[in-house]
Order: sequence, then C-alpha cells, then structure tokens
Amino acid sequence: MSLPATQGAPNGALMELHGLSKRFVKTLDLAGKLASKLGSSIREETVYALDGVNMTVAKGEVVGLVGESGCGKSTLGRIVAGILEPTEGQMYYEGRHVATLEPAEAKAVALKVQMIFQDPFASLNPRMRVRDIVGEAPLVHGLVSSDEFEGYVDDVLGRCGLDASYKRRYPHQFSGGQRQRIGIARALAVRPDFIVCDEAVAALDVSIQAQILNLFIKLREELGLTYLFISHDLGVVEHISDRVYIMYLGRIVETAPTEDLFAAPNHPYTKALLREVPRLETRHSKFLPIEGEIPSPLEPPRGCHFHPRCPHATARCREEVPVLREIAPGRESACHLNDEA
Amino acid sequence: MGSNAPTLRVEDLKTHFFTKAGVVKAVDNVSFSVDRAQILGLVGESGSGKTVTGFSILGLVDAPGRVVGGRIEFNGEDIANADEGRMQTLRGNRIAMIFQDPMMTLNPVLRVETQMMETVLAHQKVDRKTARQRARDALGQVGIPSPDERLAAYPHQFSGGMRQRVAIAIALLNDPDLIIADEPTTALDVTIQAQILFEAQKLCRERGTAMIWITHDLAVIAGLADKVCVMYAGRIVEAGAIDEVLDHPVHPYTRGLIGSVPSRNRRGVPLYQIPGMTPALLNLPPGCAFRERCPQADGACMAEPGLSVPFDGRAVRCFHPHLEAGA
Amino acid sequence: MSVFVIRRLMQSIAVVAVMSFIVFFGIHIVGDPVDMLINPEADQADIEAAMHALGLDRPAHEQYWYFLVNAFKGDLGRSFIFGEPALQLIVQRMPATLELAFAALFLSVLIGIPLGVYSGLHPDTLASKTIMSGSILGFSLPTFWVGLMMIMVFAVILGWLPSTGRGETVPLFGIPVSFLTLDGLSHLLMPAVNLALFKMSLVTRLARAGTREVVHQDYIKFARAKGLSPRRVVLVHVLKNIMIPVVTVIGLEFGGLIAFSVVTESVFAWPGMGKLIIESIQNLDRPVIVAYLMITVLMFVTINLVVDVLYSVLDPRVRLQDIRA
Amino acid sequence: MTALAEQGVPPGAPSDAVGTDQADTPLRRFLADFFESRVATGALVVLLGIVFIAVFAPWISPTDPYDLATVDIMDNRLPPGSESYTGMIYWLGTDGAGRDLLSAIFYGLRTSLSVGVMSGLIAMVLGSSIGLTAAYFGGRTDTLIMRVVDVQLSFPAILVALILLALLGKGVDKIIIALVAVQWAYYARTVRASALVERRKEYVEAATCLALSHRRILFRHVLPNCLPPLIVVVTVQTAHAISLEATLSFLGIGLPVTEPSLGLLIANGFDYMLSLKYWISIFPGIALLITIVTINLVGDQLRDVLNPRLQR
Amino acid sequence: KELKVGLGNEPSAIDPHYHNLGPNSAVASSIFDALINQDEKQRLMPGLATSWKPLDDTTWEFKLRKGVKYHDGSDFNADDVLASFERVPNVPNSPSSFATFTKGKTFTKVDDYTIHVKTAAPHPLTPNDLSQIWIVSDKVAATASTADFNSGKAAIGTGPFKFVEWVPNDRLILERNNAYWGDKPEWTKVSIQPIKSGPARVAALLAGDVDFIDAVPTTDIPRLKGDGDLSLSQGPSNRVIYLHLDHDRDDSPFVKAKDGGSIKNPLKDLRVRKAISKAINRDAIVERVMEGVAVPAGQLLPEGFFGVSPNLNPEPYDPKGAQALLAEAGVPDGFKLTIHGPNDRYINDAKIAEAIAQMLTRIGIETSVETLPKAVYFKRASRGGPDGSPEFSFVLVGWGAGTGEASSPLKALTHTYDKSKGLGTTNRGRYSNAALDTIIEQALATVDDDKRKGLLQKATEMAIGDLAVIPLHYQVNTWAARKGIKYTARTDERTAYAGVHSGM
Ligand SMILES: Nc1ncnc2c1ncn2[C@@H]1O[C@H](COP(=O)(O)OP(=O)(O)OP(=O)(O)O)[C@@H](O)[C@H]1O
Ligand SMILES: Nc1ncnc2c1ncn2[C@@H]1O[C@H](COP(=O)(O)OP(=O)(O)OP(=O)(O)O)[C@@H](O)[C@H]1O
Ligand SMILES: [Mg+2]
Ligand SMILES: [Mg+2]
Repeated sequence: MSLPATQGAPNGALMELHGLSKRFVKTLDLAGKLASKLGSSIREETVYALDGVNMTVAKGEVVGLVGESGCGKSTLGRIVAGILEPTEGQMYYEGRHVATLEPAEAKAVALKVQMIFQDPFASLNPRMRVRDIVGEAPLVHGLVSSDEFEGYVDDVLGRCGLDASYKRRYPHQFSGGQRQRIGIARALAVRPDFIVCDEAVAALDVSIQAQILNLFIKLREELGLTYLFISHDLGVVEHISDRVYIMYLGRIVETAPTEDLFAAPNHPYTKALLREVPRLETRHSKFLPIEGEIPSPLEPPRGCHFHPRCPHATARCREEVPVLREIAPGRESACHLNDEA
Repeated sequence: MGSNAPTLRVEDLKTHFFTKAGVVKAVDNVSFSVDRAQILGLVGESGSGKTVTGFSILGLVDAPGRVVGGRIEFNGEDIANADEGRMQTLRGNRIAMIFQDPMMTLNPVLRVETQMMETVLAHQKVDRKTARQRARDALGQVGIPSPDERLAAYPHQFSGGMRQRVAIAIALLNDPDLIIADEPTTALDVTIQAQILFEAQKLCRERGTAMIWITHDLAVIAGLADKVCVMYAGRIVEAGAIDEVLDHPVHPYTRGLIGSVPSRNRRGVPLYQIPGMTPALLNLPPGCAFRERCPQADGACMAEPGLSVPFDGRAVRCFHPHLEAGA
Repeated sequence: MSVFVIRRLMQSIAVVAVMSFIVFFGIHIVGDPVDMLINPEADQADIEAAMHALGLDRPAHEQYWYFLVNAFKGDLGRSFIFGEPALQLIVQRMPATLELAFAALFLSVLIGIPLGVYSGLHPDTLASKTIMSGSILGFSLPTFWVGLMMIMVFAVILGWLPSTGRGETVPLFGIPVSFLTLDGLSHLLMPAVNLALFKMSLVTRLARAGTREVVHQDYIKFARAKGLSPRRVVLVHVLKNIMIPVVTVIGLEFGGLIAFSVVTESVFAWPGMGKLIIESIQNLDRPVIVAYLMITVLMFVTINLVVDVLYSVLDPRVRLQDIRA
Repeated sequence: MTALAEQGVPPGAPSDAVGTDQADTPLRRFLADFFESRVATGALVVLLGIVFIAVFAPWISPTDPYDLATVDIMDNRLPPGSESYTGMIYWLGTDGAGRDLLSAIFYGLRTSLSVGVMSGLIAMVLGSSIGLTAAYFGGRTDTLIMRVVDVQLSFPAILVALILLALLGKGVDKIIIALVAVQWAYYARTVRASALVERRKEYVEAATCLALSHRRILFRHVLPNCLPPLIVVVTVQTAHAISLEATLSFLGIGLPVTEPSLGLLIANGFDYMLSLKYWISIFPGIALLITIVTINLVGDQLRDVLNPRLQR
Repeated sequence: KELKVGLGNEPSAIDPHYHNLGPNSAVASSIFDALINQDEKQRLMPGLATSWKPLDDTTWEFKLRKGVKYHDGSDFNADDVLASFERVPNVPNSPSSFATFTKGKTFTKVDDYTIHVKTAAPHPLTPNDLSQIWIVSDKVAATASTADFNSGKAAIGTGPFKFVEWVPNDRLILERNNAYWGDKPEWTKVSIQPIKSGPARVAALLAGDVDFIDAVPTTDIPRLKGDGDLSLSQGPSNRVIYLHLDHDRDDSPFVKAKDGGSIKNPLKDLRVRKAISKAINRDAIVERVMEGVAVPAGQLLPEGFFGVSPNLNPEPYDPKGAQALLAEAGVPDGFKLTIHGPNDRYINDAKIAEAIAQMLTRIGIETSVETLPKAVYFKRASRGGPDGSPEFSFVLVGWGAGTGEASSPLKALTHTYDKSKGLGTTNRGRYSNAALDTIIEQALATVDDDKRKGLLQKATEMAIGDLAVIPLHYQVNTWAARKGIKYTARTDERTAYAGVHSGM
C-alpha cells in the first residue's frame, strides 16, 4: 500500500484544523474565590492540552499522530470526533466549518466521524448485548429500518471478522481482540468516512495487534476510509500511516510523509524519539536516552516547549515559539534551527 | 560460588493454580539458567506465565497457586523448597524484583525514604543513618536529580518514569546477585523506556548482576538481552542466544510472533498474523498448546513435545521445528 | 488551607441556618411548650402570662429574629423548663456524652481494626467467617434491644455490672470523667459496649474490605519482594493504607455516635446530652433543641475538620483544598 | 477452526473459559455468583419466607391483631401455648393488649417490612433522580445539590427522624416520610458518584460520538451501570430503615399502638421483661433480628457479587 | 445511713417557687417547709404554722412556729413568710408560676409569729393554697435567683434535709438536717438518681444499685411482689383517669357514621354516654392492664377525700344494657369514634385507650385509637381546634387533685368553660350545666367545711349523674424498696424521704 501523501490542499482535505486549542480550566468554587481574594495562593489551574494545532487530513489518507503520554493526542482525537469542543480554533469537515452547521447537518457530520478507543474493556457498555452496541445508533438515526436491522448487524459484524452468532452475547464474553472488533463494528455501523483510532491497538498482544492492524488496512481498502491513527508506538504508526504528525506538549512539532520522516527526521525531538525506538533489528544496543521528561502541561516552558530537553537549544528557543513551517515539499517542522541553517 | 555455576538455574519448574474451576498450569516444566552479568529475556504474550515464573523464583506465589515441582537453584542452593525465613533473607537482598506498573509498586502513603530504608534495614545490621545514606546513593545511581530532597517525597510526587527508577534503586540497595524485572518499561513512554533500559544495562554490566527481563516486546529484548526464552501457555517453546532466536526462529510460534511485529521493511503490507488467540490455561488439553493455531500441526502434536536440543545452546519444544538448511 | 477553612465555615453556617429555621418553625407548628409546663390547675390567664413571660405570644418570625440577634451575641436562649441558659444545660451534660462516645469509639477501633485486618488477611478461615457473621449481627441488632438484653443479663441476672447511671466521677482538667475510677469504669462499660457495637462492626468490615483490597495491591507484593517481615508488611504497609478509609468513616460516624447515644443514654440512664435532647423534644423545649442542634453542628464541623486534616496526613496524595464535602 | 484461520479471518471463539453460549447474560452470571455462597442463599430463602409471611399475613395469621373487636384484653399476657376462652391456641402467647403474638408478629413484619421497603424505594427513586441530575448537569446544580446532600448526611439520621416525627406526628405514612427524608441523600450520593465514574468511561464517549441523545445516554447507558451500587445501598438502607423504625418506636414516636410494628411490639413487650413475661418482647425481637440479619446477609453477598473490584 | 433512690422524674429546678410541677414539689418538700404541710393523704398538718383559722369569710389567721432554724442557722419568722409570698409571682422565666396560689390574697404581719391573710372573696381553700408554697428566708427571697438555688447557694430551707449537690440528670444529694423541728429523718444522706425508663429503674433496684424507687411500672409489680428481698408500698393517688366527651359540637370531628359520613354528635345524648360507661369493663382494665394496681372509679376522687360522695359507685360492666341504651338513643348499630390519648403521661395510658377501644368496638361503636406524646397531645386536646376549641371528640385524660379535695376536679373539668373567671379551664368536653355551675361556685365561696362538703358531694353526684366525664379508675402509686425499707404511699405521688423508714 503506497498511496502518495496528499499535500495539504484545502480543496482535497476531508478534515482541516486551524489553530485548534484546548484548555482545561479547573475553576475555583465560591470558597476558593474568597480565599484567593484574601490573598491565598490558590489559583485557577489551567491545563494547556492543545495549543494552536493545525492539521489537514485528505480523503483516504491515514494520518499518524505520535507523541509522548499526556501531550494531547487523545484530546485532539476527541475534538476531531466531536466529543470535546475546542477552546479556540476552527474545524472544517469537507470544507464546511463544523461549529456553524445546522443541527441536522452537524449530526450527519458527527456520524461521519467515528472513534475507536484504546481500552477494549471500558469502551463497550457492559450491560448491552453486542447486537445493541453495534445496532443501536443506526436504528436510532434511521440508517436502517427495524426489519433490516438483524441482517445489517450481521453484515457489519462479519466485516469485522466476528461471527454473527455471537451477537446476543455481552462484552465480557469476548477476549480483548474481539472486543476491539466490536468497537470497530460499532463505528462502522453508522457508515463513517473518517475514523479516529486512539491507541486502538495499544492494549493488545502482539499477535492480536497484528490481526487488528490488518483489519484496519483491509477496511480502508474496502470502504475507502480515512484514519487519524493516534499512537505512541512509532513502529505501528510507521507501518500503517501515510503521513505522520509529531506532537510535543500540545503542539505539532513536525509533519512529513512517513518515509521521509523516518528516513530523515528534522526536529530534534523527532530525532531523539526515533533513535529511542527499540527495533528487532538492533541488538546489544547502547541506549542513549534524551534527558528529562515531558514537562507538566500546567506550566509549559516558555518559547519552544522542547528547549529544556533539547541538546541544541539556544537563547532564542527559550523565548520565542517556533512556528510550523515548510522545510521541504510536504514537510513541515517547528524548530528555530531550521532558520539558522 | 563456583564461577562456572550459573547464578540461577531453573529446572522443570511447575507452578499451578488450583482454582474452583480447575487447575491452571500457569508455569509448566520451565527450565532456564542465567549467569552472572547476563541478561535473560523472557518473552511471551499476556497470560503466558512470565510473571508467575518470576514470583515462583521469589517464592511469592499466592494461594490458590503453588509451586508443585521442579528445582530452583540459586547460587547452587535449591530454593524451591526453602522455608519462608530463608526466602525472606534472600528476597530484596540477593534476589530483587521490579514490577510492571510503576504507579502501583510504591506504597502511596509512605515516604520514598521509608520504603528504601526498610529494605536496607530488613537485611543489614546498619543504623538508620547508614541506611539513609545507601538509599540516597542508590537514587543517585539511577539518575534521579537531587536525591537528598527527593528522599523525603511521597511517590505521587514523582512521575511514572521516576517511580520506576526508584523501584530500580530499591532493587539495587542490597547489591543483589539477581534482578527479576517484570515488564518494567511497558507502561512507560519510549523516551523514558530508553532511559530505564540504559540504566539497567549499565548496572548489569558494571556490577555483574544477573538479570531476567520479562517483556512481551521482542524489540526491547532484541536490544537488551543476551539470551531469550519464548514462553507460550506456561511453557518455554524456544530458547537460545538472542541473535539465533530472532534471526532464525525455529518454533512456529516464535516465527509468527516475529512476523507480526510491524517492521519498516514491510510497511503497509498486511502483517503475518497468528490465527486465533492465546488459549486459556485452565484445563489445557494435553498435547502441544499451540497446535490449534499452528499451520504445521498434525496428529503428532496431540502428544506433548519435549524441550529438545536440536543444536548447540538452543532448545525448542516442537515436533516440526523450522530447521533451515545450514542450521 | 484557607480555602478549606472558608469552605467549612460557609457550609456550617448554611447548616446551622437551615436547621435552626426548620426546627424553630417546626416546633412552632407542633405545639406549645406551655401545655407541658403549666400546672393543669392554672387558668387561661396563667397560661397567657406564662406565654408572655417566655416570649411565646409573639409571632414566630419575630421570635426567630430575636433568636438570631441573640445567637449572634452568643446567647442561645434559656430553657423553657429549666430556666437556665440552654447552652449551659448542654455543656453541663456534654462531658458525659463525649466520654461515652469516645469510649465507644475507642472500643470499636481497638477491637474492630484487628478483627477486620485479621479476617481480611485470612478471609477463608473459620475465625474470619465467625468475625464476619458477628459483624453482621452487630450491624443488625437494634441498639436499644441489645442494651436491654445487656442490662437483663449482666446487671439483673448475673449482677456483675451496675445497670444504670454514671457512677463516680473525678475531675480531669476540670472535666468530670468516670473512667478513672473503678466504679465509674464499671458503669461506663455496658453503655460503651452497647454504643460501640454498631461502629465496631462497621470498623471491622471497613478494615476487612480495606485489607482485602490492599493486600492484592502491587505495592504489598513489592514490599514482600523486598524481603520485609510479614509483621512489617501488615503493620506498616497494610495498616497505614486501610487507616485512610477507616479514619474517614469513623470520623464521620463519630457524629452518629453522639446522636445514637440518645438511645443508649435513655436505656442506661446515662446523664448526657442525648437524654436531654429526647426530653427536650418531648417537652418542646425549643431553646434547648435549637442550641443542641447548633452545638452538634459545631461539633460535626470540628470533627470533619479534624478528619480531613488527618486524612491529608494519612494520605499524602490528598490536598486539603480539594476536599469539598 | 483451522479452516477459518486459513482465510485470514480469525475465529471469533469465545474468550477464556466461557464455554456456555448465549446463556451467560449478566443476570445469570450474577445469579450464579450470588448462589455460590451457601449462607447468602440460605438467607435469601429465609428472607423470601419472611416476605411471603409479610405479604400474606392477612391470610395466614390465625387472627387479625389489628381488629379491635377480636382482640380481648382479658386474654392479655398469656404465655405461649395458652388457650383462649374461645378455644384457640396462642402458640407464642399474647401481648399486653391481648393480641395473639404470632399474628401480631406476622402483621408486625408486614408493617416493618413495608415501612422499610417503601421508604427504601421512595428514597431510592427520589435520591437517584436527584443524584443523576446532579451528575448530569454538573456545575452549579451539582454543587448546590451535593451541598444539600452533605448537610443531610452530616446530620445523624436518628436526630433528623426524631425531630421530624415530633413535627409530623404518628402513622405509617409519617414514618415513611421521615425515613425517606433521612435516606434519600445516601442514594443521591451513591448514584452521583457512580454516574460520574460511568460518565467518564469510554463507552459514553462512544455513545456521544454516535450522536445519541443525552437523554438516551443518561438513561440507557449510564443509569443501568449505576445500578449495582444502588442495589447494595437499597438493601443496606432497607435494613437500616427497619431498625431505625424499631428504635423510633422504642423511643415512643413512630407508629400507632393499635397497629404495632415489630419495633413497637418489642418496646411494648419490654415493659414485661422484668416480670419474666419474656415472650412478649423476645419473639418479636427474634423476628426483627432474623429479618435484618437476612437482609444484611443478602446485601453483603450482593455487595461482593456486584463489586467490580472483587469480581474475578 | 445512706438511702439511694431511683426516681422516674427529675425536678426542673431546686428553686421551690420556679415551676409548679410534681417532681419539683416533691424535692422541695424535703428541703423546705410550707406553712401547712400535707400528710400522705394530703390532709393539712401543721408545718411552719402551728395553727390557722378563719377570722371571718375573707380573713385568715396563721400562728407561726417558734424556734425554727434554717439550715444555715438563721431564725424563721413572719418576715420570711411574707418575703416568700412576695417572691412567688416574681420569679423570672418561671414556666408555671405558683402565683395561682397567692393570687387575690394579701398578707400582713401581725407580729413576728402571726400573720393575716385577706382574700378578695370568700375562699375556703386558702389553707390548701398556702400548703403549696414553700417558705424561704427573707434574705434569700429578696436576692436569690433560680440558679442560686440550683447551685445550692440559696437552697436553704427549714426542711428535714439539707441540700448538698445537684447535678441535673445525674444525681441529687441531700443530707439530714439534725436541727429539724419535727421528727428527724432516719437517713443521714439521701442520694437520688433519675432513671426515667421504668424497666431500667426496676433493674437498678434488682441489681442493688438503688435501695428505693418510685413509680414502679405496673407490669413489674407481680414479679416484685414475689421477690422476697423486696418490699412494696402502694396506695391510691389523688389522680383519676377519665374520659372526656364532646358535649358541645353537633358535628364532632372524630365522630362519624358507620359508613364514614357525618352524623349528629351522639355523645351529646346522655343515653349514649351511659352506654359507653356501661360498655367499659373497669375491672378488666384494672386487672389486665393495670395489673390490679388501680381502683375502679365511680367519681372524681377516691374514697376518703374531702367532698367525695358516699353514694357513687363505679358503673358495673353491662354490655347488654349498653347496647339497649344505644338502640334507645337511636344508634342501635353504633357509630365510628376515635379515642385520643397521651402515651407518655399516665400509667399505661396508651394501653388503657386501646382496651377501651376494644370494649367500645364490641358494642358496636367502632373505635380507633390515636395516642400522641404529651408534648403534642395536650395542646391539641385543649385548644387544637378552630378558635382554640378542643380538637378531639373523645379523650382519655387524668386529673390529680392538688388541693386534695373535690372542688379541684369539679371546677376545672365540669364547670362551664369560662376564661374570665378561670373556671372550667380544663373542660375539654365543653360540658355546660348552669345548675352545676351554681353549686360549684357556691361551694368555692363557702368557708364552712361541713356546708362545703355537702355542696361538693351534691355537685359531684350531679356531674357524674349527667356523665360530664366518665371516670375510669384511680391510679395507685407503687414504690418498691429493698426489704426492710418501708414507705407510706402518698396520694400526691410525692416521694418524701423523711417518710422512708428502715425496719431496722
Ligand atoms: N478532562 C480533562 N480535564 C483536565 N485535564 C485534562 C482533561 N483531559 C485531558 N487533560 C489533560 O490534558 C493533557 C493531554 O491529555 P491527553 O489525554 O490528550 O494526552 P494523550 O497524549 O492522549 O496521553 P496518553 O498517551 O497518556 O493517552 C494531559 O495533561 C491531561 O492531563
Ligand atoms: N491467582 C490466580 N488464580 C488463577 N490463575 C492465575 C492466578 N494468577 C495467575 N493466573 C494464571 O496464570 C497464567 C499466567 O499468568 P502471568 O501473570 O504469569 O502471565 P504473564 O505472562 O505475566 O502475562 P502479562 O503479560 O499479562 O503480565 C494466566 O493465565 C493467569 O490466568
Ligand atoms: Mg490518550
Ligand atoms: Mg505479567
């Protein structure tokens, strides 16, 4: 499978994000406000989960999103899937500004974007039968009539590699891999175009992971789906994506077609990240880790978020936020070093 | 100890869980050995018995589980049948263990200091000051900045990576001969994982500690271990030097496993997939546990294959090993 | 800390306001204390005179207002019956109730925690099953019934313990207490056990549930893997963790202990606040009821405060300012 | 299986050890777990017996103890096994008013249980709607409701009930009101707590993503998952309510004398205790004890079975 | 010698002028004296006054006892008496004042040991009234507050016992007044412990924690009687338990037709009242409910009290006759009725109400029972209805004659309700009979004892004849003690420690 990476042409884009930010604010209650008036050190806490993210996903493309834990991947995924509202920024679906859509249209768009979750246990309602988990939404939204219902559910389940005879069962009667298939069937049942996979294989064993990854690839071919594939496993992302976004502390630091990125990473963070991925091929390696850990999103560092861990950091990196700019066709990176070169 | 004797030798270890529903043979005839300064990788999918193997060595298998057979020789001493008092003096002292989830391994209500010092005081007749000094040094060794201040902190004030380092530091406190690391990096980010692997490797080499590194990630083992044992359904199906096993796997399961790891050489191509899923260990039918999923399975597989030694230093448990020409 | 204190203050003010309001007007609707107080021979003029003297002839809202104004000055009114400041009446009886409640608390912790930890560590032994059945009984038996049976058995039939009353008291820091003398202690024993029974079961079950949960935690296994002695594992690692829920619940239930002493005190004729409140309710002695409620609220607030502080001490993960309830 | 495997479609074989097919609904699993404990099963059987007695008391009681025309003061305080002058045998004796104790206990059970169950149910419906509302709307509404709950919970039930009953007067309805007033908050808190947990679970996000309505998510997805803790609270609170009613009756506020609950029977009988007419107090006491103990035992097992943390 | 006592009721204060309440007077009677003391049958006995007599219809002369000393050693004289009477109406916060007894009287000192009392109208009960008022010294009366009495500072009387300590709810300690002018009590120390719950009180006696208890629950009496280590003292009280019926309203709220519809109040019909009285088996109540510890009542005070009629007997049980009377009155099938009663006021009050309901139901008057705590009951029974009228139709109540003679119940219960005159104050049935009113008022103003006795007897016969109230029984009070301790039961229910004797 080697679809060429789509350039961020606005026309061809299925999903476009502009300057998307998300802040989680922990507000103070009355007592807290009083206390802070009285001079207590208590303040509102703001988590800067996403900070001005731009992203373009073309139709039929698989876009990988990689980053360390807590950097905001899931938040981005949730916003794209319509579960969370962004604090700032716009989201365009097929060129239409999602926030301004009429309710009916908004609903249609919402159904077109579906999500598959990490935890195969928590993401299925334990008190519903598989049949209802998968069939509820299509029935409620009138995508199928009640006579077609059973057949439709069987069909979707079959497509995801599940035997239709299990549809009267409850989630606890399935293994992790099977549950993940149910989750996929649930998403597919409303005939989406765009699927956000948030760590969809992270909780699975290698052999099962391979099965699910294969299923994703198969479905994409059969249904022409578009994926936003969120993972911290670079190997998996490399395997499945056409293009990759690297995220660090709420910001995109680099994006490039997969092969280019893995062949020649540009951003120091990407470089470090790639260097550290253990590979089957490397034996008796000398691990040379980057120092430090991802800082708290409560108080992100000024300037370039990566500067405290970056071996090349300069005074400028400490003050000025680097913007994501094109460094080669189809490649963008947010690093001041690129200016100097 | 004789320099040729391995630090740990496990022979035909059997650990079973006697549950109401039946007997779970979580570890069944497992044998391996680790030498000084050697890192043994123990890989296998979830539920294959890796953790239970580790706990069996430490004598920490809880009811309804029990070590029902086999020998565990530690520095020449059989500890499979040692009494609790003896085990207590070995645990945390000569044999240390690191657990998978760094968020859960430290007691949330005790200071790091307490948790470290008690480990020293449990095994050595030193005063509290010395114990504290040791704790401080150990924290420094695993690369925790300003260890003096961090000693007084509580675990929740550390990030996951830091906590895992504390756990490693605790394991190092009494300078053990063997460290059993049970998936210590699975819950961590790659960047942090690299840091931990770096520390582990350094310590093992510098101190000559033997180490068993349990993981389900072949790639981690690839970079770290000297030897590897692949477990499947409570049994070791293939063992050998790391390069040998990874480059020339002979057991169908090992081959499948390696094939299903995404690799840059096969981008976008469907991965090899082992059909079906790991069998439940409860009342496992006799015969090769892998035969249901094995493309080579035939009537012979209804019997249980022994751990054969097809060629030097390697072992495989299969009636139809994939023996390449020249091997 | 300051947020926490402010939050607590606001809450308690709200509780006091609501409670005093309800009680004030509720009692007003129910009846006239005058009928309780007045001699039956008295005529209408006497009744009216008495009502006037007690201020009961004024409209309820006006009475409430006076009450509020006085309450701000620290005067909660005088008992209709005893003619003494309600506050003083309560404060006089408080040591007895507190002594009883603390004794009960002490017993329930002293007995409940070891039992609970034991049965949590060995859930399948006969002893542990016996403990659990016992705790169900302790949970189920109505306090008053147990009290009666205890008097029957230990005082009347066996004659080992005095049946009622408080016995000899000696002052400790100016507060009369009975646990320092043999006589006092023998009087204290039965009521304390009676009152403790329910809480003891509760503590046992909490400790058991806590232990069962904690022993399966990785950090316990890790502690064992460090080669610690089982003693240390249980006494330090397990115990400190289960103390978190136990302390919280005990703290919150301490209020209940004081409240439930109403029952125990009436069974054992223990001269505490519980008896006072029951009688005040029966006699519609409004100032005492309201004052009692305000004092209990104050006590609860204090207890909760202590519990929360303890909580944050026991569990370093908790920040005081995040505690809301 | 191998055939399927070859097609590259892995067989959707049932997971670990689940051999039985469709039979394994949550309900059946729950029942199987529940009946694992012999004590709890026994308790449930006894409890069902008690409920049967309570429900059918008018048909199975030898006499109607609430009908004053048939209760004769001349028959009072008769020891167990006595014969009335109409030739009827009082197996458990009679109480201070001349009621046949066996019948009185049957009817008393009826009253006690219905007080417990009614107050439990009403409080549950009320409390859980409030709790669900709080969890759903969040923000100010939530804060306000939960503060009210805190206030309610910070005040001991017995005091609130005492004062309320002093205000309301006597009667089954009054006592139910009082019990509901002291109990609703437990339900509200429980439901809110579990609703908040459930609401954060991924299956709710999935439902949101499927553009299902909030109402549907709340009632079809969240609420059913909040039920297990609720059921436990119901049993515990019902047992509490029965015990509390008995205590209130003992303290002299609660039910009318002519229609005694178990608590009132005990309290009345207590007057006769020292004169060694033990049966008047002991038998209702035992009935009360068995009732509360069995409810608690059943509740205990429910807690174990329904507690996800203890679930294997 | 120490006497340990368990008491059912506790005083609300030691101040003898603070609260006109049984337990208070009981305690006060041990510490203080009145001018006239009442003996165990409430007969007037010389107290601080050695003699008294009416000088004319409105003037009484009291001669005071000489040589009496207060507990603090000071002397008693007429100034103290005047000061005490002066203090009575002026006790702050008094919930129920003794001023009832001093009202309309003016006191003058003739000399140090003689006083004159003038009443506004002829008032034969003046000595009875003054027997209720305890005398304190003039310095105490002038300055002491209720709290001073409670703390003991001012609790200085002339009585047989000295106050030592009072811890409310816990204990009251008295010690012997060795300088007492009368018979000195046997006990050097009396410690009194309040034990409200009846069974607990009995248990305390059985367990030997106390030597002596009052208000023994009727249910325990047979058991205690059979106990060789204990002795009982019993005697009828001045308290009658009676039923009051709605004589006033045509549509009485708690009287309904059998079908639940309204009905013209049948209780106004004497035949119906008679039927009710006949339907009640007083002997059964006494036997079965009161354990034999009560006396069936045919009038308002038991035999032996002043003004009691020798012609009245308890109505015999006659259900047949009752039904006949109902038929005669035009309600052969009976009707529906609710009986209201307290449940924490009189001995076995709720059980009595229940028994009566059984009996009435059996003659066709379907009766339901509602018992209430006294806190709620009395207000509603007296003035819970519209415009302060009595709320209920059929109530169970009791009346204790504090004066120890028949005018007390007659004027309060059977005289027409008259707020301004202060008569019929407790007439909760609003019974009204002009002829009866006249006789009562006449009796109240007749100072001549013989004449008054006749009037009271006549009034009683009239009231009972018309069933203004239906008497049930007189309470019998029981005290129990360790064997060897004897007490003479008092009709006024008081426990007077001077009256407790050890046989040894
Ligand atoms: N509802 C919320 N309220 C407050 N903070 C939140 C919320 N959701 C996420 N965050 C914070 O936002 C940041 C980004 O979270 P997010 O879940 O998107 O990270 P992630 O990259 O998906 O991490 P992981 O790999 O661990 O899943 C984190 O610091 C997280 O704590
Ligand atoms: N207490 C127990 N009772 C019954 N069976 C148990 C118990 N503990 C472990 N087992 C069984 O033993 C087998 C091996 O478990 P183990 O924890 O060693 O697996 P693992 O290889 O460490 O898996 P993972 O990668 O998930 O940690 C599992 O199949 C498990 O079901
Ligand atoms: Mg995430
Ligand atoms: Mg494991």
